[in-house]
Amino acid sequence: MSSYSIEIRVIPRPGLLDPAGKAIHHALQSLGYDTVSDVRVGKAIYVDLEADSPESAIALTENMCQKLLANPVTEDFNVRIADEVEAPA
Amino acid sequence: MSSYSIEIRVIPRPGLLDPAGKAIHHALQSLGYDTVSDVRVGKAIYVDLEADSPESAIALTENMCQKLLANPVTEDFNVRIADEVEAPA
Amino acid sequence: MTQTPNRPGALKAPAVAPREGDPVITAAVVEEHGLSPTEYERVQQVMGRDPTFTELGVFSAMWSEHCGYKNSKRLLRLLPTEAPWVILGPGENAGVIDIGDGYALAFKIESHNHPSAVEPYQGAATGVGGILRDVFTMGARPIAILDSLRFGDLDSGRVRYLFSGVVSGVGDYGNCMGIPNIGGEVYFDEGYEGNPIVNAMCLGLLKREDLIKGEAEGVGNTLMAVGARTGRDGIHGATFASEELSQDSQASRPRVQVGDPFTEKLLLEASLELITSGHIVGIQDMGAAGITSSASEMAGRSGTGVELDTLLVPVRESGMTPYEILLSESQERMLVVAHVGHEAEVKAILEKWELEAEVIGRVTDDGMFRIVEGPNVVAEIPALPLTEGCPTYEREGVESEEVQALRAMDLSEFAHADGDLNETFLRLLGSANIASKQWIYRQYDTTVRTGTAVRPGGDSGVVRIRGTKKAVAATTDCNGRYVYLEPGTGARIAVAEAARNLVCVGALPTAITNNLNFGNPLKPHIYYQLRESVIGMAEACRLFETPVTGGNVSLFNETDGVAIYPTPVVGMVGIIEDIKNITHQAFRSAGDAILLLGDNTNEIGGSEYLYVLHDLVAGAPPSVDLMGERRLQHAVLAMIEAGVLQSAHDVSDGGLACAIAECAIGDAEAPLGVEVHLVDALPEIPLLFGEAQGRILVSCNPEEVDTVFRLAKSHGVPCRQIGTVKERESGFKISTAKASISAEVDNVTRIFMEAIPSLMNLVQSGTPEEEAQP
Amino acid sequence: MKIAVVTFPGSNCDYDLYKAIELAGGAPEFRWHRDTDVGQVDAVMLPGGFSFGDYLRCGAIAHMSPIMSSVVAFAERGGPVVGVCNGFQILCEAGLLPGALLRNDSMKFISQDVFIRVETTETQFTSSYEPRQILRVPVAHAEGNYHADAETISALEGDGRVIFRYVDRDGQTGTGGTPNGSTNDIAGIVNAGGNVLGMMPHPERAVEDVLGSVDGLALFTSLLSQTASAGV
Ligand SMILES: Nc1ncnc2c1ncn2[C@@H]1O[C@H](COP(=O)(O)OP(=O)(O)O)[C@@H](O)[C@H]1O
Ligand SMILES: [Mg+2]
Repeated sequence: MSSYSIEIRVIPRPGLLDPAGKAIHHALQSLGYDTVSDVRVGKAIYVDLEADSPESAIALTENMCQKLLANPVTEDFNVRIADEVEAPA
Repeated sequence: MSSYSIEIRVIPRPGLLDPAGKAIHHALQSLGYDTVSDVRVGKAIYVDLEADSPESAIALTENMCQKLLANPVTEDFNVRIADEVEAPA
Repeated sequence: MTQTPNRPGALKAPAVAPREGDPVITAAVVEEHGLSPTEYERVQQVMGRDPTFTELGVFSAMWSEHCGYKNSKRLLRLLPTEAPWVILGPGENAGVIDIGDGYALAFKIESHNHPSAVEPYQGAATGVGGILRDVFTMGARPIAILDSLRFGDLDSGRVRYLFSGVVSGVGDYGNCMGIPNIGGEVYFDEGYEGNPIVNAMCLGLLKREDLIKGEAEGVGNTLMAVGARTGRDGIHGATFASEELSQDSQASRPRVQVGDPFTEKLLLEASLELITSGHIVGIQDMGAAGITSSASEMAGRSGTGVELDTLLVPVRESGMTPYEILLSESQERMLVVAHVGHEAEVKAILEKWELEAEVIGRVTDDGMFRIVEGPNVVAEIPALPLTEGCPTYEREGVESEEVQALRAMDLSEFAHADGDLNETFLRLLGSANIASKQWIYRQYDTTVRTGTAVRPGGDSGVVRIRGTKKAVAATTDCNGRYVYLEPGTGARIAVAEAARNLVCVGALPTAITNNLNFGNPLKPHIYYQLRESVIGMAEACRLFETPVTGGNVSLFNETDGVAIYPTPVVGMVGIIEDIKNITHQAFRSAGDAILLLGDNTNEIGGSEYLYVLHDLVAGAPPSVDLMGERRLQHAVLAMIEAGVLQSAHDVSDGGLACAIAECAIGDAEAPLGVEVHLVDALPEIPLLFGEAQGRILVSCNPEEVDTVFRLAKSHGVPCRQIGTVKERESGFKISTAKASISAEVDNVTRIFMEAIPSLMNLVQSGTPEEEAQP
Repeated sequence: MKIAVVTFPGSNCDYDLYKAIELAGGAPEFRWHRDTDVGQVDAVMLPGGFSFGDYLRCGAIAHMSPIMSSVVAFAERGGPVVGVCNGFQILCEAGLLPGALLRNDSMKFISQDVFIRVETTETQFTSSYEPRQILRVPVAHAEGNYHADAETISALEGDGRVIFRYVDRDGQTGTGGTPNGSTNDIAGIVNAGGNVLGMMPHPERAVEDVLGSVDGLALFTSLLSQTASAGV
């Protein structure tokens, strides 16, 4: 077993209304960032865990997403090994 | 000018208590994921914008983070060009 | 304007060329749209030709159960709807009653059962959003929310997932809008395992002169789309809301609607400003069936016609067809009819609130619901037959034999305690249906707007009316088990309990809204439940002089053929003339006398006791004497006005013992002891835990006991002192001839307060995966 | 004594504040977040609610609103500024107060009465209270969990800038009286100048008997008696 830091991105399903994205987009525009054409807001979740291979670490995490971390009705998710920079200490 | 899809990860500062991360960690354990040692929850924000180079797109987005998207007291941020997979349609 | 060009059938639709790209209409397509062959023939009659695909979509939405009330309209005619104080009865966005001092109260209840079963958080949130819009489109500012919920038993992870998702959805939306939640109810019973019930009720306050209707008056006036943009959300939600859930409804479900309470808050402020600005003649929520229902109903109501251009509707997604735009159920949108020439002023008001308003059409005089896409007409339907012409049915109703057998069951063997009575009592008190609901309403802002005088936790919620001495009270009630066992009686009890809950806070019952949650009415035993419930509700409302000013019907609440308990939720409002009369349920001080108004009986049918202790839903529900209830209501109000009561509490689920405990515990901050002795010659179980109707538990200062007796007598209400309020230390004691309960007050309090929290902490509250497999 | 009440899109306690100020004898005036000047007033109040939906971070978008530069200037001139609930969050985002308000430790929205102890009456916001008076006041928030780094906390404590602390009904800390996990049971703080107050509980919701408590009223009367004499 060795330890892995996994990064999960949970993103609102395309086409679903994203109120947070909408509000932030609006705010950015009123701050003068007028080249912004769209904003979507999701979650970035970092999970540190023990597993015996990167593959099994990823598989286990995808399983967590289906079970708990993502809402299958409204969200898509994406799992990968986090590199040093991203993994918060 | 060409258009870029930028991914921003906003992450709670190391050492800062992270109620969401704690709650999810607890939930994962009660679901039997006992190899999980830590969970941190942040935001993944996707911004589509026009800029005349990747560098300026990144620079502009970092500027948004300092101004609005991240709270320096509690959060770190990390900006990069989103690859196809991640950019939500 | 004249109705004549608009009589059903008087108009025929001119030819409309099919839009290229649209599917051809086959029997299968018609069926997918939820229309029966005969209904489709009716469409062809109305049109005088075959409909286009777009027109078919419009009909399917308007003639769905949800919009067309196919299976309930005829029954609803039985309900009393009139009284001198009723300003607007059923048919409008919300009912409106006169409450004096120049004020009126708009209120309505709405269901979001199916969306909540699919996505509990968004389903519940958008349910609250919808009922709020119904109220503020009347020109009323929402002042209170109530929520009436039903779930399966909490030992299922999926149920916990649904329950916690629904509660945060209800909470987050109302909290963000800044509308206090003042009450509601929740029941947990296997009978709701497959189909949770989520009904939300809203009360709004308006100055009489600000009342506005959802009408498209004034030929030439301008139709404007206001608020959020239109996306592909929940297309065919209205039809969907009228279908049974089944395994594959996961696949076939429309895209979930996501709520945006922030946008709705802006829309609320903008709408109220619009309504008082004089620039508009009508406004209506784009709720179920979106633009289609709002536009055609506004035209239908005022006997005019409308023409609108789908290319002018602000959209969130590209490439949307007229069909999609017409049927989208994107939230936080309004249809406004502006005085022609005032469009700029309307836009200005919306812009101030950082919202959009776009001209999308106009009011016409030809009685047609006409949709154009730029230069091309894509739909042209006579408006009145579209809104009023939906075929309605009287179904066959037969009571199921299974239920008859359950009701006839002999329960005498359960009349005596088996095992330790203290344990039995504490188990009952700790059942999720009896225990404190604080876990829920702690997540709801109950004090915003600084008007809440009685918060959730009492018999009814109370909101004072600023600038007057008045307050309004509201409650929701329905015990689905009673209705299941005997629909007529169950419905009468729902109305009677609501009225008791109101008088207990000092309010005079004034009017009701109702939400009829039932299974598939095409099944005779379900239609029987529906019919008998409406008849029972009508009888009680007539007798109590609480007319029905509106409501909502949610049918087909079934999963794979299994129906929910029939659940006709009653949302009743009452008026308190002087806030000094506001009364609370908790005992106030040691030494006060505890009196019982009404009689104990030997009934335990349909009780929580049978469900919790014997896992049984059987027997006849308690009998209810409506005349007696009426006398009881007047007696309690007289006592409150005489200022002699320290507390009042309705005796309902869990019976007398649990009601006494609720009064002793109060909000659990400073619980008190009690010593009660019951002399009735009844077996201890019905006496302590039976749910006999027509009972209210009051407490008063010993000097006032005589007055309470006198007022009870003069109103012909049985009354006796059953005990005394004691110090916390002296314990919780109830004795009967045969047996007695004796417990530590702190123990009773802990069990009552911690039951639901500990159930919810059992395992983390369910998971999406469990949710994904109904 | 004019007091400006700033309404942001999504504010929903602005009217409640307005009414409480009136009741206490002050002269409230609404300001819209797009106004660029708070105007000639003796104090400024930022109300509770969900400015911009609280969709990014509570108060994050609001602190960039046009009116805020004028509010900051007013505070720097020593003018009294009060932020309640969302207003507190906005003041932290704007840097007028240290620290941040994180998600409640329960992860749930919490609506209930709490007891808070007046830690000092030596401020223009608490002068009409009794020392260590226990107040019953409602809270209603999902992000009220006060957090700041260790130095900031000890500075706040050292300078006596913790004005309100969550306690139980007997005035004790550490007995579960804190609803949200706040560091040191902090419910309200002032800035170094003592003229900017942020608090999570809602004093404006406890100003009339019919609402269940009148313990919030003295905060308004304190402020009014100050602004009467002082005035900026
Ligand atoms: N879903 C809910 N939302 C808000 N308040 C609720 C809810 N469910 C129950 N309550 C409150 O909890 C208290 C007890 O509920 P219930 O036992 O149904 O009352 P009763 O039996 O007197 O009608 C009531 O004050 C009710 O308003
Ligand atoms: Mg009850």
